[in-house]
Amino acid sequence: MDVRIQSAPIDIAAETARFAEGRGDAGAVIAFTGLCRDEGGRLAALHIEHYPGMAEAEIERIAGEARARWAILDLAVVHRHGRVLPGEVIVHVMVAAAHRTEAFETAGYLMDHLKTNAPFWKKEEGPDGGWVEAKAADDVAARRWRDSTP
Amino acid sequence: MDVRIQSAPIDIAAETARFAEGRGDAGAVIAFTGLCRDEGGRLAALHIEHYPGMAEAEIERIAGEARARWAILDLAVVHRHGRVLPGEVIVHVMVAAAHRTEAFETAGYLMDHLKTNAPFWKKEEGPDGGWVEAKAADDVAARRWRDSTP
Amino acid sequence: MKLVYFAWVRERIGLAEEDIDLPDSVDTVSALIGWLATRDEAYAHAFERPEVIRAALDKHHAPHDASLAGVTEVALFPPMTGG
Amino acid sequence: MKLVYFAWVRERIGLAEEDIDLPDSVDTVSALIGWLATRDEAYAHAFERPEVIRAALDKHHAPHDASLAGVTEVALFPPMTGG
Repeated sequence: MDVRIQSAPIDIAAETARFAEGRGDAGAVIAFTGLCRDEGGRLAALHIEHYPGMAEAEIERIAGEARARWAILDLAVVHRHGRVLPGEVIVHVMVAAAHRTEAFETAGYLMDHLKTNAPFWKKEEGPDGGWVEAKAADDVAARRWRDSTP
Repeated sequence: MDVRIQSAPIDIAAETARFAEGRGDAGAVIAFTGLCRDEGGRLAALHIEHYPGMAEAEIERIAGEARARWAILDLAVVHRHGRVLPGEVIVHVMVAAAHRTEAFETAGYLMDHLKTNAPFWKKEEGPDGGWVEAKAADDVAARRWRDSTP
Repeated sequence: MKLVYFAWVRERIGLAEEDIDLPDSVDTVSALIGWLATRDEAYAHAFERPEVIRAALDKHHAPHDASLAGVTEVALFPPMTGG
Repeated sequence: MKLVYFAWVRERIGLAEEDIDLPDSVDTVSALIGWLATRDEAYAHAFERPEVIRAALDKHHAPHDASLAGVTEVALFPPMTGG
């Protein structure tokens, strides 16, 4: 299990190759990539603030919950902080499992809880810039895992 | 939209980089990779037979259904045929969307229908080799999309 | 009519494809499977459980009651295991 | 007590962190937010809608009724927008 928070750009090809390589036990690997959209040219960049120490710990806590819930083989989360340009990667989540259902569920669970519980805050740089507002839909997405059984 | 069936090994790092690169409109990219498991050393290789012409057409039909159902930006499916070694990629599905929910749903839909409807058949090479049996769970997974609304 | 076979249907019959003139009475997928099963022991083995056989007509999935009228190529195969 | 602020809470207060001696009566997250809001206009602005403020005690999420007893570091911030 690998959890990293970094200011350097995330190279998803390299991350994916390193994660999936030589893994004879995995039948399914999911890679989810969250990217900085250009918002039709309106956005110059995102500034991602985080709470050092807590961000890593909280992602590891979420990952631990997922590992307790689904039979997965491995997972990795890489999250960017600092200034991120349109087209660049904000977050990259990878999950390896014997079968696809567990991989899909775990990746969804990780993303839904990262959105609501990992201490990161996005601010837009540009003419209409400002702090990005949290979405009610993200709270709903995270809550639905409480009502379902794996 | 890119659908390919090939006997050459699938390089997921290269596929992922090519698919995600310079895409300022996408906020979410899912890559699902189905791999040949070594089955604890029992499996020497898989032989994947396919129905040329129909395999491509059927995957394109499934992809078209997914595009009609969810607002996604792009997708790609690469499927291997011929002899595949443990640890190698059998199928690689990528979906780009503005938001993660559509990307997750589309990738799940594609995989569930590829399993049940794309004309490929796996045979195991090894001491206990033989044709892989279709799983009832895959039919159930594909059917559940009929009862749900996007 | 061109017939194509895959996986263990192909192996049991011993052929990947063949051209056959069908009697007029063989006008559906179901009738075709039943008729082929009577040809010899190899075909009988391939189609001993007709209910598990899947069919494609001109490369489109089709149910067992689908008509063969106007069809050029019929594929018969076991449940698929790709992905 | 070490207090740390993030995003627009940090910007409105004009500080990323500070050390404060709290009165004994300020013994929960909720009481802390209410007390800070009375300090000056900047704090009042940061905490004008207490219900949207999230808290972490020693880097663990905590509800507004959580006790501050034994806590070294309190973080106050708006809803998170990572991922």
